[in-house]
Amino acid sequence: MAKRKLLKGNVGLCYGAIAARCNAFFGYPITPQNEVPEYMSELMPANGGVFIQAESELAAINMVYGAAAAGKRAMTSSSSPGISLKQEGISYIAASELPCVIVNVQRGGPGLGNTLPGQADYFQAVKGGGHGDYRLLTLAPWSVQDCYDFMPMAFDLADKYRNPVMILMDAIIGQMLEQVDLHNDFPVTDFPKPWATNGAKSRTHNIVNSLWIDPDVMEELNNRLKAKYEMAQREETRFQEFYTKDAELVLVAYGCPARICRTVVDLAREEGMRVGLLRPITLYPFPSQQIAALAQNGKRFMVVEMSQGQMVEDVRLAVNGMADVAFYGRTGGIVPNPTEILNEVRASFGKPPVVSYYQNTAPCKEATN
Amino acid sequence: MAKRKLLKGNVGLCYGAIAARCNAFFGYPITPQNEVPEYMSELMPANGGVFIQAESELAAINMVYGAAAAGKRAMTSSSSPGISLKQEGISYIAASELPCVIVNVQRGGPGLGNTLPGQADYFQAVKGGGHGDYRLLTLAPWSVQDCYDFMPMAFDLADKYRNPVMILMDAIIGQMLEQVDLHNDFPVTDFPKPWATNGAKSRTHNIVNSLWIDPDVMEELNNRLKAKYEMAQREETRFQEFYTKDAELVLVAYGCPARICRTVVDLAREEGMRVGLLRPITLYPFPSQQIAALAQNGKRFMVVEMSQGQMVEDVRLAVNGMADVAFYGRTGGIVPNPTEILNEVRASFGKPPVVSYYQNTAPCKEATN
Amino acid sequence: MGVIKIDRDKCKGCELCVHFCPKGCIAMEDGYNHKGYRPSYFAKENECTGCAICARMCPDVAIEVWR
Amino acid sequence: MGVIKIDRDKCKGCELCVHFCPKGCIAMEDGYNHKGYRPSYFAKENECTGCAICARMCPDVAIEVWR
Amino acid sequence: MEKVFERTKGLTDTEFGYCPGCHHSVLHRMVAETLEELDILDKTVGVCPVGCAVFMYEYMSCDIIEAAHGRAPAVATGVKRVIPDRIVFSYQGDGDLASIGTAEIVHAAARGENISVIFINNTTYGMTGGQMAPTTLINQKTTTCPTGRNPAVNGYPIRVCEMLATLDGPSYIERVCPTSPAGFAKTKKAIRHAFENQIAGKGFSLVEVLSNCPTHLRMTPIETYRRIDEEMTKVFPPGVFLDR
Amino acid sequence: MEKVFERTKGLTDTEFGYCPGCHHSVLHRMVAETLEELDILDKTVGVCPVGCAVFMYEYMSCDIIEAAHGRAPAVATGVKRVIPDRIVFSYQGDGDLASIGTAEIVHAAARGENISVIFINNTTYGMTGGQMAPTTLINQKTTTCPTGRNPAVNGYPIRVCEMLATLDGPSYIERVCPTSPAGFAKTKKAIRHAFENQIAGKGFSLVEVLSNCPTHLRMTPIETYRRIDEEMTKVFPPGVFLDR
Amino acid sequence: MHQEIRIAGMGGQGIMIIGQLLAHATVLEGSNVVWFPTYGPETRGGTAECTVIVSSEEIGSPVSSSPHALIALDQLLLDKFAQSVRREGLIMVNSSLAKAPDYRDDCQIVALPANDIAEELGSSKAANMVMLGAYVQIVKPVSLDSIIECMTEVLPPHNHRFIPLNKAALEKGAQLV
Amino acid sequence: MHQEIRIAGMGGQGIMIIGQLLAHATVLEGSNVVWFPTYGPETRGGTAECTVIVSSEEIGSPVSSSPHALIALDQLLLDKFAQSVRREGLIMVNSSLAKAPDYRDDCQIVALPANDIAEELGSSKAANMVMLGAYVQIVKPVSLDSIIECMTEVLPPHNHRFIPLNKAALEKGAQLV
Ligand SMILES: Cc1ncc(C[n+]2csc(CCOP(=O)(O)OP(=O)(O)O)c2C)c(N)n1
Ligand SMILES: Cc1ncc(C[n+]2csc(CCOP(=O)(O)OP(=O)(O)O)c2C)c(N)n1
Ligand code: SF4
Ligand code: SF4
Ligand code: SF4
Ligand code: SF4
Ligand code: SF4
Ligand code: SF4
Ligand SMILES: [Mg+2]
Ligand SMILES: [Mg+2]
Repeated sequence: MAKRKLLKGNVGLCYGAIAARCNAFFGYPITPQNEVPEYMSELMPANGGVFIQAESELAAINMVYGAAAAGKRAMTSSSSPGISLKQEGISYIAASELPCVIVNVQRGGPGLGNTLPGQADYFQAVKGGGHGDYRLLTLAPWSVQDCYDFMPMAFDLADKYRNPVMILMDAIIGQMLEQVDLHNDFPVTDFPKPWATNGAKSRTHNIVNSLWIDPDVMEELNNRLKAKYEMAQREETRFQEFYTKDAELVLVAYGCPARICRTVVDLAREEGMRVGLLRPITLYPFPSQQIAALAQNGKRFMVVEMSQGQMVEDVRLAVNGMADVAFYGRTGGIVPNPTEILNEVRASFGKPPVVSYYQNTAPCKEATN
Repeated sequence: MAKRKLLKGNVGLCYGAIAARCNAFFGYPITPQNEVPEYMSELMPANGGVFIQAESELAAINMVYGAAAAGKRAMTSSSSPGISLKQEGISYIAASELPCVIVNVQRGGPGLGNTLPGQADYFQAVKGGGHGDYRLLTLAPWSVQDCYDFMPMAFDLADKYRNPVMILMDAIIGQMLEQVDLHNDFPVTDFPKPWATNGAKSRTHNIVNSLWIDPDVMEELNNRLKAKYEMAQREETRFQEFYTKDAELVLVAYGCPARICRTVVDLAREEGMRVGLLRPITLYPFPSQQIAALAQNGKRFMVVEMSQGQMVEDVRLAVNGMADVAFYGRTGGIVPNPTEILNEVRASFGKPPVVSYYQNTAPCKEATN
Repeated sequence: MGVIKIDRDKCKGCELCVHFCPKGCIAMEDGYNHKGYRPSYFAKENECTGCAICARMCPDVAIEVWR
Repeated sequence: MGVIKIDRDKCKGCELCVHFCPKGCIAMEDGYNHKGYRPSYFAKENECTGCAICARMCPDVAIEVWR
Repeated sequence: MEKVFERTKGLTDTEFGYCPGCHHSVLHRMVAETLEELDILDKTVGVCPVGCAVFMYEYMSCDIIEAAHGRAPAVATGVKRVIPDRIVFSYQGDGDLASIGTAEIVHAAARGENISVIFINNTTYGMTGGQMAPTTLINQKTTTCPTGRNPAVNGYPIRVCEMLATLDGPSYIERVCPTSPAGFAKTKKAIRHAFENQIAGKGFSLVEVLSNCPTHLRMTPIETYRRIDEEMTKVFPPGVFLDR
Repeated sequence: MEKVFERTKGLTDTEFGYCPGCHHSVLHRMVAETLEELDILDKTVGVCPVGCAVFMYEYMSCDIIEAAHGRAPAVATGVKRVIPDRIVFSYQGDGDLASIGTAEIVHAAARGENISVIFINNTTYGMTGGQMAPTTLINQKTTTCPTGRNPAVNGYPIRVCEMLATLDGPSYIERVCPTSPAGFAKTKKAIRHAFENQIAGKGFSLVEVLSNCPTHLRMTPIETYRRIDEEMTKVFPPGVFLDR
Repeated sequence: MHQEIRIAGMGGQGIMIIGQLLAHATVLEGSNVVWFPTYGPETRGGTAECTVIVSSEEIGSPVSSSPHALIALDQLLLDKFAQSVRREGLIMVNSSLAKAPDYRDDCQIVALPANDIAEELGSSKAANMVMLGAYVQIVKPVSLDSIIECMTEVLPPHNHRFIPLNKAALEKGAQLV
Repeated sequence: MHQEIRIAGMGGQGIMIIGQLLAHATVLEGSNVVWFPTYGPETRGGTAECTVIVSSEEIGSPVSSSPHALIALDQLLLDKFAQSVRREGLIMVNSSLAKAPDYRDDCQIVALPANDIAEELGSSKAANMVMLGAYVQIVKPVSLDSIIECMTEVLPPHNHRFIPLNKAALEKGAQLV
């Protein structure tokens, strides 16, 4: 296998899962993530792992629950409606403090929607679409390389925090072909799992459970979860900045829109507008501190999402009134193009829109930091 | 049937549903809302309606979808884990612009949790636990009377907006016995449903659908939904205030904690602390404007929830940095008692806590507005 | 005696009518229709009995039959 | 010859042992145990065969048997 | 000359978007003809699945609801219970009905819901690109069992008719095989019977149609018909399982 | 004198919280004894349901996972596939297995998962207060069919063994009736067989146990045994449905 | 008048029923009331607990930080809640199953062997009524007659045969204090 | 070098394949590339469209507001996208099925009867290769040889039998411009 390959994001995830020594994949077909189960049906057995096409998304997430309880690295993958069906199971996994990885290649919604790119499941991912006070550590790749690289990171985070980790992407990141370096060069950490229910040999029996009749015990669990999330906030918040230092306006976007904004930053700067980009890599924990710091330095913000405005709430919470936060969103599977975002930026600088065609698409310049 | 009755909140809902001329109930047993299907299994047939115990929560919400598509008033009821299972169905109903009512009698979570009271499904209810940019109009009763009165209101809102309406309560409101006036005195509005799929007699065929391949059409749907929610924000925001006018500190709480805070306000005022209460009745649309207005008037806030802090984010978004927003929460089925909240209030006024037992529980004073 | 009419642009060239016509009256064209399929055509007009088997077997309701 | 021992506090008074003992050796007490149930007791010590049917039928594993 | 075959009013003018030779088109037409023949077009509500037939609402001229994947029987139940004088049917693929929607079909059948179910068993997930279905034959290659369905790993095909026939709820269950003019006629008759039963208030009826997917089987339509006759009927024998 | 009956090591010291005379206690003990007898206590992973047996993890001394309502077969599949040398069983009530979990049990059976399933059919939802179950008998009164189960409205009881026996996946399916010393012995033997099959790698085994719920049936335990013998076995005949 | 009462015991002791009787009687007499229960997911075993707030004014918090009175039918629950009763409150103990607390000398302690008393009247199942009767007699939030009047409504039909026993137990409890 | 190309046509015309060939060939020659598709949920029928961005530098937006070139195999898609091509861009039309636009005189318009040409070579299915060959010849983002080299990798095994035809069509397309 050549190290550098042209792969779809969905396929990058699969190679990443193999690199992460994932033991089991359980999934159910749904567009636009079908490459994941399709590739995994070959890759998993070839690498000594388990692949099952479950009878449904519910069964898949509960198989993940079982495999994770048994102490193995397990994952599932789906797209928006399928992820909605997993919400009960996800809440159980979080409450039972089990590690696992869940991929959502978001499509256009709500309802059956369409299979085009979307980002309207942000709230579901980061605020908890299931019941109860749990959170998913949430990673947002913006390239096929990320798809590959984030998989081992996701499994490590899951094991470290004993918490489900979500990879939240969109149909473009999942479907696009891009070069990826399959370097297989990941740190290997050993996560002992003395809690695993894999046969009570030479120890008392283990129980994996989320039922706690005694409210004091249940509250203790909630507090333990909260402490984990606070620790993650301190230790795992990841983001990337481009030209934010001297920026007047900071674009905030994740996934594909962040890539598009990356181009918009260059276009805007060519026109003399000081625009930067902050790209959250972890959506939960959210880079609130950094955003607050930028707000304190007098920047204003524009959040770009393929939704009616979800992440923008987290930006507003971080900014806490210290700066203006504008929003630009497209929905229903429509991907905003660089020109239309540029026009929003221009408007915010009091300039007229660029008309008709889009003139000068330049490749990305080097990042500032 | 006597007009004034001592009923559980869950039973109040049932009588409210009958008063609302609900045509069909579909549900699946789960504590602490079992009185709802149990009473409905008698009340619905007795009033010419349909009751089905579905094979699961998924089936129940999809039966609701069918009955609503057929142009009838349909509802379901469940508790936290069961509501998680309904997320796909709820997203479909919202996307297909169908009216229905969904009750969540929240319990302690996450996971299987326990059957004690909780409020940790707030995000799920108001931000969208399902995929896509939809919202549930969400009502929060705080008495058995509300349970009864809100049902017709919920069905009317659902029909007016062609959108699912959620009644978000907790196990205490559901399980407590209180007097209720079954006045049956509700305005009867006629909501024509020319879109209903009930046989294409003398018209072209109707389609109930949420699949829109063309992203432009899908975006149109999203914009239509957004416009509805903006209209609801203007027309349907409901809340109740107690002693906020001269308050220094405004407590914000819904459901049972709001009742508890109502007592705390009296206790605090007896001790000379100027404390008020804002009780959102609609959690979505949220009374952000009123909270912002109070913040502008220099009040500070304390949000009390049976969660790790969910509604507090909406309060912070409304306040937008203009005032301090503190939070007090209990989880896992623990209901905060008046004394512990009073102690939080005291602390915020720089006073020492009341120790050991709780001294003077006074009944509520008349509301200021 | 029967007559059939195949809607050339509805036809998707599945060949089921060709296969099932008991009289072998239908054949495939060499050209393509606007959908990009090679459609069938009524090849042996005299032998058709108007049995409508072709029409019933046609998934795309591309055939009408007279008798 | 058999001997049984009924754990008075584990017993829930379901009467299954009484019903199924082939020798009628078990009866119900009049009093209550700490759980609030009326427990059973070994009434006819001489007739017990030690067949352990009572123990096997007891849902609460409240009976031990010797033979 | 008299016109002896024309397009039924049960279909709209929209051309089918299905692949050449796909059975979905055939079955849509048969259902639509039945609705016209029984004169129930204006009192029928169809429930379409998520699967290749997801666009059924564009092709049929009765009222139609698009259900979530697998939930059509629950949706149909909701409709039928509140407007019991209307005719309600669901149309579902094998992924939809026999995989994700297993609970819904079993319980609609057990309840004896007075609905008609048309079940299209093409041994694969057509819409999503030819993945394994619960009805995929042993050794059949699909995109998620690329070396062929191996029972040791992937389990065995599910026989829906046989399974549902163990219940007391259903009134009529038949499996048909539309691979010849006679098979077409039999299929049409079975579909009609399923609707007539509903009109007569007899309760749950299901017709399983052994079907094809030329695209993902990578066969010509005629080859797929042969496969149905020679391979599928061995695992899924046609016949009347219940009629009471 | 020799001790001829004592508490199995398969059980913890925790006393059962079940109602007096409830079959759950009996069946816990039988499963626990089987694990001890087969010497697999330290390599077994149990999956408990949501239902009255939700606390099984407190009573059994093997490793246990608490599954979501109805999903135990999926959870068990996840466990068994990743640690195939361990013994995995699920223990499920009729609401859990035959209502919300219908799809999961059918597909675990169809896949021939090498697990053992103990299915407690007590014709009601014990834990939540005696609501109607899919196995509730016709005319049986429950809190959600207060005037008795009426087939025209509530449908008919589901026979799980008969339904699953139509599949090629399962290896062993038996329905037993523990209402007498002989019935107890037969039940124990069936449970043991289900585990032996798994050890032998034969695949899916299920034992349906006709059970009681004295509390919600408002009967004495002995009356519930009589009811099983006289009423339940008519609808759910005991017997071996598959053993291959 | 504003009285907050906590009633606690083991499942099966009829905790909920006496709370509900008190609640219904309160309504009958025209006052305000809130009753709410706490119990495990099991319908069987475990502990049972309910709170009743009776008031002549509108009731705010349905939750009591520190009730005016505790009625404890079992040792476990007595131990759990004795400390929570407010100063100068009332603690009622079923002395058949629990020992009166010696650490609350600021409270009025009433100990009644309710199981034994009820057993004498026919069945220890009516111990709850003995306690309720005594409580009503001491605090007088409602009349005994109102409680009795509510029995038919509150008890499920299949338990109506116990009404005479319950009535006797209630009255016996009232007599004894 | 930075080229954004949109390729569009009906399902079954091999739109995705020529985009992927271009992408793979770009990698082979050491440049950066992003390819992404848009299509309905149906695997059949409908329209197909993909975007390829080829660049010597790191690629930001994978989405093109206004591509440098459009390759349209069908009238419907040509009409949809002709306006979006940037000024002085390239519009390539399959004139067997579509009419060259007369409203973009600012662009270079290349019309080839690709279906007919391919048909002559053996099958109209190779019309896509005719268009790709012509595009590569005009813009030279990669060499024809690189495209040919990638065929085995890009085409699914069951279509490898068409490689000779594809190669011929590719070369024919290149010759004709
Ligand atoms: C909840 C959910 N899961 C998965 C999908 C993706 N999906 C769409 S159709 C389909 C299967 C279609 O197969 P089948 O029911 O056999 O119908 P066919 O296309 O073969 O006619 C799947 C899995 C979805 N839309 N929603
Ligand atoms: C998703 C979900 N739905 C519903 C419930 C509530 N619930 C708990 S147990 C149960 C049914 C129990 O019945 P059964 O499976 O027959 O077990 P039994 O108690 O009779 O042994 C239900 C509906 C739940 N916990 N989770
Ligand atoms: S009508 Fe009959 S004979 Fe005529 S073409 Fe059709 S199938 Fe052949
Ligand atoms: S059966 Fe219909 S679609 Fe197929 S070739 Fe004949 S006319 Fe064309
Ligand atoms: S051992 Fe046998 S004889 Fe002895 S008491 Fe038990 S059942 Fe009766
Ligand atoms: S069988 Fe057991 S629990 Fe039942 S009465 Fe006998 S000893 Fe007690
Ligand atoms: S993919 Fe298969 S099932 Fe779907 S339309 Fe094409 S041939 Fe028919
Ligand atoms: S409620 Fe019924 S099933 Fe549950 S423990 Fe009691 S008797 Fe057993
Ligand atoms: Mg299929
Ligand atoms: Mg049960």
